[in-house]
Amino acid sequence: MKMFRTMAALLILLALLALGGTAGHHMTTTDAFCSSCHAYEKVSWDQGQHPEVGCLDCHTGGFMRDKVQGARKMFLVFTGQRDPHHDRLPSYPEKTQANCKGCHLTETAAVHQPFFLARHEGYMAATGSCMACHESGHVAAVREQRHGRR
Amino acid sequence: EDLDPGEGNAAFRHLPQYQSYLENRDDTRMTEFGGSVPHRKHDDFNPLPKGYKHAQPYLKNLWLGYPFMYHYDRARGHTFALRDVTHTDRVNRYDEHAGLPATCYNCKTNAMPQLLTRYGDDFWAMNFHRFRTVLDPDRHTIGCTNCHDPSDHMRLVITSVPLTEALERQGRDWRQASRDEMRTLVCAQCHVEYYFETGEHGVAAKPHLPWDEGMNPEDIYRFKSAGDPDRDGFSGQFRDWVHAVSKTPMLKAQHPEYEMFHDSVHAQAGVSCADCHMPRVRVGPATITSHHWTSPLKSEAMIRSACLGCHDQLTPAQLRERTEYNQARVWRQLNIAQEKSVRAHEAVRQAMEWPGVDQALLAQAREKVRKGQWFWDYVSAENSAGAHNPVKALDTLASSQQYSDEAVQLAIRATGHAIAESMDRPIGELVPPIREHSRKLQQDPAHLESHPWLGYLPLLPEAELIWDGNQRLR
Amino acid sequence: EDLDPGEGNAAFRHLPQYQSYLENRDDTRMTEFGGSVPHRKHDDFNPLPKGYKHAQPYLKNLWLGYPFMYHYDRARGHTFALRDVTHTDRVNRYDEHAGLPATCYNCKTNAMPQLLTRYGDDFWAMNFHRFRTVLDPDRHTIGCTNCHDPSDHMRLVITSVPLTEALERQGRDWRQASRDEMRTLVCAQCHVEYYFETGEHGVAAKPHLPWDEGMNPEDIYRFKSAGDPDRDGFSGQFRDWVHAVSKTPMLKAQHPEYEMFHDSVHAQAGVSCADCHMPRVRVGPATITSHHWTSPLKSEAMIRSACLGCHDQLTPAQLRERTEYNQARVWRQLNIAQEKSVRAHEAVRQAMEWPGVDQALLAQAREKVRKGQWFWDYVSAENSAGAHNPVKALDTLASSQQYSDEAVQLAIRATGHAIAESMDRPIGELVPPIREHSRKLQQDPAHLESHPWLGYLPLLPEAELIWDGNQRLR
Ligand code: HEC
Ligand code: HEC
Ligand code: HEC
Ligand code: HEC
Ligand code: HEC
Ligand code: HEC
Ligand code: HEC
Ligand code: HEC
Ligand code: HEC
Ligand code: HEC
Ligand code: HEC
Ligand code: HEC
Ligand code: HEC
Ligand code: HEC
Ligand SMILES: [Ca+2]
Ligand SMILES: [Ca+2]
Repeated sequence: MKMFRTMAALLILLALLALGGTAGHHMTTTDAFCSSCHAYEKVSWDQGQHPEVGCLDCHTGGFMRDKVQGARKMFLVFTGQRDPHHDRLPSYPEKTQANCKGCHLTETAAVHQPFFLARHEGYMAATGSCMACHESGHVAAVREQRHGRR
Repeated sequence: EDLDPGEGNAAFRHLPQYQSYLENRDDTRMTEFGGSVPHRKHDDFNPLPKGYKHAQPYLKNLWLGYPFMYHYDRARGHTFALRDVTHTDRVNRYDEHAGLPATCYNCKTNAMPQLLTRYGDDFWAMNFHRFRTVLDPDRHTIGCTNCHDPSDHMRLVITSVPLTEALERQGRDWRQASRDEMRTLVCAQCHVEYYFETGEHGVAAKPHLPWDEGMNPEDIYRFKSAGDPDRDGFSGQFRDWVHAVSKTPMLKAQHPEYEMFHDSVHAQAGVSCADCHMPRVRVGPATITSHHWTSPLKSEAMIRSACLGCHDQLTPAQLRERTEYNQARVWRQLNIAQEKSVRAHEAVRQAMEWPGVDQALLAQAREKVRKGQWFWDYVSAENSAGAHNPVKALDTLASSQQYSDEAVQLAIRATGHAIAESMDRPIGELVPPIREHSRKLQQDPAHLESHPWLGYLPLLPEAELIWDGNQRLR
Repeated sequence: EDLDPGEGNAAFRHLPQYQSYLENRDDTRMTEFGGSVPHRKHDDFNPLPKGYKHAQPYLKNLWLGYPFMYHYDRARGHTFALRDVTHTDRVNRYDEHAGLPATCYNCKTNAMPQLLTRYGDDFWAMNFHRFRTVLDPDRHTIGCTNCHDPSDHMRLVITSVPLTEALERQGRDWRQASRDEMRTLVCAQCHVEYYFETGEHGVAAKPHLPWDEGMNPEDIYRFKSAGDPDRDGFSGQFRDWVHAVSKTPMLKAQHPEYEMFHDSVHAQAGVSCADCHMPRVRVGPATITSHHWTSPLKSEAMIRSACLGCHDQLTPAQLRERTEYNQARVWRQLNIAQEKSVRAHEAVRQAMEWPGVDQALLAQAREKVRKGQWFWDYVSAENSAGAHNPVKALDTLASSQQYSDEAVQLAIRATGHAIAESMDRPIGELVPPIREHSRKLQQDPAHLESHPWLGYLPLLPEAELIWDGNQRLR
């Protein structure tokens, strides 16, 4: 019964997406939409440092990629190949990181926080990844509960 | 020396991990059975910082004839490693020749790659003193490059030659290891049992990890009973030294944390050293891996960050209580095993002095002395007081007690039971603990007369300290 | 007897819990160290169902002079309890007087309330045989009303008088206990150590739980060394029997599951007996509490339902492996402790026969024999082979070994070391295991000559079996 309801919901979403209407577009870019699959990420985001920043602000690879990926993911879930609540999901930190930089390592920051930028140049030279030191998007301890405790 | 070991840790001083690394400089806090105050591990008669309530009073007796009898302190933070190795009395600072080889630096400095590049396999057996002035106690103590490759975004790497080779012999390559495995393997570079290869069969004084038959006490004991010259770098029975009193060919265990841990319930569950000893901690807006390696029981906050991620069914107080419950039992059996081991040496001593002693039985007795003390040392030298694997620790100590008792029985039998009566006294009366001993004291004939067992040591020629840390005094 | 024990378990046959209760009738499956096949616990020389690879060969030696020497089997399901107590050779079925009192029914039947209402405190010391025909092996074996109040929606209740009183002495009242506590206390009605009060100071043959100084082996030992006549129902040193060979006043431990468990990591985390032994299981559309009390390790499915609710970081295979890892070590030390205890009796025996033995030292030796065997039995009689608290089990066994060794030493000293040599032999040679013994065999003079220790037993008058279960044979 529960299964059936999810499937129905997904079919409707798929239809909306296929139509490509603005309503569908709008609906599929809300945090609530993402959270319908990514509950652990929602909670770990709630407790993170970006309550004001939405999922897609970090997780976007551009409109086309987002839509293609989105459709693919729905297909995977719909056909039971993936369970976003339990499976280990792929992660593309480099892509996300580009968005971090987009917001933080900006011209404005260069002007207002030169030390911040200088230090971070050093940090990045050493580690190459924001996520080495920041769990900014998600609190790792919460997010990892999806995969079992470790 | 024409060697530049480079900027070392200072190169990383701007990273937040370096700030947390500096917390290793706090050597003032103890826990019930662990902690960081470098007191003398046999000293149960002085208060901190010299002694501690949980000490093992017979250590100097058990190691008689081996440098460990001079000096053995509780470990403290990684930032002290180079300081401590250059101050220890185990290394002979009264002579131009150190007695112990340069190989000791293997687990104390981040400059091993440079040293080995420069000297190759000759390095291991070189004079320890030669490098005192080369290595800076802050910049070249254990640090970032022991575990990280700075040219590859600080990826975890293994820089230890002995570990790399031990893994290779098992057909394993750390480059293929998972991130989780690496979070333990970086520690297994140092927190492992080792011995030195002999020049005859291997590379003189090169550290070697004795894992080819397994990591448990009985496995390593078997391994050290019959060395394969090609594979193991020694032949036949390995001996670290011969005990001054009982003339037994002895083995010394050193910090087998990894070996104790490897078949624990935590290891089975995939928990890594770093999970407990390097929890994620907040530093302002950043959340980093703590680089303060110490007891996770030092404070409620530490238990919280180190344990509660997994142990949400227990409170910090319960976790501390349970760990101490295990440690208290291990500690009790550890000290009983220690006393039985002393008794075993004494029985052999008495038997040796018995005219007409049965040499074959005496040899069997020595074999059991060696075995009993090895099993004891596997737990004693391990630094968690059993916390890493209490069930194995207790089983190992029971075996130790049994082997030492058998040694006594064999020694008595070797005298046709003549010494049964003289052995039948409390250990404190039979052999009191040796409370003070050092290289300096061994230059004093009066000191060697102060305890019957000390009489078995040779008098050392009078001499003054030549080296103190990286200072040449004369 | 003019007593109607009622319909008993049959009254509940329509409940789904009753169906799961019937699974207790399966007595065919073993696990590595546990299980339900009622083999002889000393028998390591026959295959199942008579013996088992993990047996303790010296049990009959250690209990010489006490009914346990005749017969001691592995426990099986609750549905067999009444059958087994009426068939055991511990109760004398060759005589009109049973030797053991009616009190034994306390933990075998659901009819205790009726029996006590009818006979009051006289019941405990009555002749066991009187109730053989009163109680039906199916309807009145351990069942629903032992733990439930059917007049109050099957609420959990304590019906055991000894437990109620033991709790009262601690100022506790089970009526105030939480649901979680009750899920353990219902088991503590039976899976506990007990002794019988003496008629002199208490109520003759009434079971009493020795918890007033704590539940650990050293606490109960202290308790039984100095009874307070008013509180404890005995005075001075308690003795279950005097060992036939060493004449030592002995103690018998019985199934101290609750005591072993009470300070385990699971107890600390608030886990109850029922969590592991009565998991929730699906029965068609319903999910009920399983009433099949048995080893949770019998199948992967059982481990899944019993353990995985909490242990989601481990697989069923890992949980089994880890439990067996602990049990294997406990079992090894258990059997070593057993042998040392036998040796201690033998040393006292030899010393006793030595002319001019020092009686004061001999008494000290007996004290250690008693203590060593008590510590051994605390682990031996506990039915989880250490699984309930491996760390305490191992520490207790190490103590047992030490006390028994001290007993030997004292006995040797009591002879001025004269028996040092004759004691210096392997245990198998010194004292072989007694493999066969029973009330019937004890009627045979040839049997009593078949083992040196059996010679210390009196010959029993020839007699035929009078009772078999609830059948009178003659
Ligand atoms: C229909 C369920 C569903 C919805 C709704 C959904 N996802 Fe996913 N998501 C998945 C699945 C399934 C995967 C794993 C895909 C794979 O295995 O290739 C995934 C993977 C991801 C990943 C990791 C892989 C990558 O592409 O970086 C991110 C990030 C992600 N989703 C973000 C989002 C965001 C942002 C939204 C809302 C715009 C969203 N998801 C909506 C099911 C969903
Ligand atoms: C859409 C813009 C945006 C993106 C993308 C973004 N951030 Fe932020 N970040 C912000 C804003 C705005 C804040 C201020 C906090 C707030 O109100 O949410 C912030 C705050 C932070 C802080 C400071 C938190 C504190 O406690 O002071 C850190 C660190 C940070 N971001 C790191 C990152 C990292 C790492 C990424 C990429 C994984 C990232 N940000 C991606 C906008 C962004
Ligand atoms: C090696 C560790 C490290 C790395 C890698 C790192 N940071 Fe930071 N970050 C810090 C630390 C420490 C601070 C706080 C002190 C400071 O500014 O140095 C910080 C502060 C910040 C802040 C907050 C600044 C403020 O004004 O409060 C932002 C935003 C931020 N980092 C974003 C990033 C982004 C984006 C990246 C990747 C490009 C990144 N960080 C990589 C360690 C790091
Ligand atoms: C401030 C940036 C930021 C925001 C906002 C954010 N994420 Fe993420 N997310 C990340 C980063 C960075 C990672 C990759 C972490 C890594 O691999 O170390 C990630 C990883 C993921 C993944 C991959 C999961 C995995 O196991 O690696 C999913 C799915 C995801 N996020 C979904 C979401 C959803 C849904 C939201 C909104 C509810 C959200 N994210 C909000 C930065 C963000
Ligand atoms: C499950 C958690 C856990 C894991 C995993 C773990 N340890 Fe420990 N470690 C402890 C505890 C608890 C102590 C005892 C601390 C005390 O007594 O104060 C300890 C003690 C130590 C000590 C002695 C510290 C002191 O205070 O003197 C060292 C060294 C150590 N561990 C190294 C290691 C190494 C190396 C590994 C991996 C091979 C490891 N540990 C794995 C929890 C852990
Ligand atoms: C395989 C690695 C390794 C080698 C080789 C090694 N050590 Fe250590 N050493 C350690 C570890 C790990 C500790 C900390 C744990 C402990 O104290 O048991 C330590 C602690 C010490 C300490 C401080 C505590 C104490 O024992 O007083 C000194 C001093 C020391 N070592 C000297 C030496 C000397 C001298 C040698 C050469 C004979 C040597 N080490 C060889 C790994 C090693
Ligand atoms: C004994 C081994 C060891 C030493 C020495 C060491 N690290 Fe680490 N480091 C680790 C481990 C383990 C991690 C966690 C890696 C992971 O989880 O993938 C780590 C993580 C890091 C990270 C990644 C970000 C983070 O916090 O997780 C940085 C950056 C880092 N270390 C810098 C340093 C610096 C700087 C030093 C010297 C001051 C240093 N490390 C010394 C073992 C070590
Ligand atoms: C290069 C060798 C080396 C490596 C790698 C190493 N250690 Fe150590 N460790 C030592 C030495 C040496 C000491 C003792 C230093 C002293 O007392 O002078 C020590 C001491 C310790 C202590 C005791 C600190 C205290 O406060 O008492 C702990 C805990 C510890 N190490 C844990 C770890 C863990 C966990 C890792 C891996 C993440 C690790 N070590 C990696 C050599 C090493
Ligand atoms: C990454 C996970 C993890 C971390 C971190 C961890 N543990 Fe555990 N621990 C386990 C697992 C898994 C078990 C086995 C029982 C279970 O499945 O819960 C266990 C068992 C135990 C036990 C019972 C077994 C025994 O050896 O007596 C104790 C005590 C314990 N842990 C203490 C600690 C302490 C103290 C720390 C922190 C210093 C710690 N643990 C950190 C996962 C962890
Ligand atoms: C954490 C789980 C757990 C708890 C709680 C627990 N037990 Fe057990 N019990 C076990 C395991 C595991 C065994 C070993 C079974 C085996 O060896 O096959 C066992 C064995 C037994 C046995 C012997 C069964 C046999 O196969 O012979 C009895 C009787 C028993 N337990 C009773 C109790 C009682 C009474 C309590 C509460 C005081 C209790 N148990 C609490 C897990 C538990
Ligand atoms: C306080 C409760 C209690 C009392 C009183 C008690 N038993 Fe038991 N009995 C048990 C428990 C629990 C078991 C199952 C665990 C075991 O076998 O150790 C058991 C098992 C048995 C068994 C089956 C296994 C075996 O030992 O062969 C027999 C027979 C038995 N008891 C006889 C007796 C006799 C006879 C008496 C009186 C002397 C008696 N019991 C008194 C609780 C008790
Ligand atoms: C040895 C003790 C014991 C015996 C005997 C016993 N039960 Fe239970 N029973 C329990 C425990 C414990 C629970 C769980 C109660 C709770 O969690 O509150 C329980 C629960 C129940 C429940 C509540 C529903 C459920 O499944 O949780 C019923 C109904 C029940 N038992 C019926 C019976 C019947 C019928 C018998 C006889 C065939 C019986 N019980 C024998 C201990 C026992
Ligand atoms: C009224 C007394 C009594 C109560 C209450 C009782 N038991 Fe028992 N239990 C016994 C007796 C007696 C036996 C042995 C029966 C036999 O072998 O004849 C036994 C046997 C067992 C066995 C071994 C079964 C096997 O398959 O080998 C387990 C496990 C067990 N009980 C667990 C429990 C648990 C858990 C509870 C509480 C929920 C409990 N018992 C309550 C008396 C009791
Ligand atoms: C209601 C919860 C619960 C249940 C059910 C449970 N456990 Fe545990 N177990 C724990 C807790 C809590 C610990 C302590 C470590 C921790 O916090 O995870 C633990 C620790 C352990 C340990 C490590 C300590 C030791 O004694 O060696 C083992 C092994 C273990 N459990 C086995 C089992 C088995 C087997 C079962 C099922 C028969 C079981 N457990 C059922 C909660 C539970
Ligand atoms: Ca060694
Ligand atoms: Ca008893």
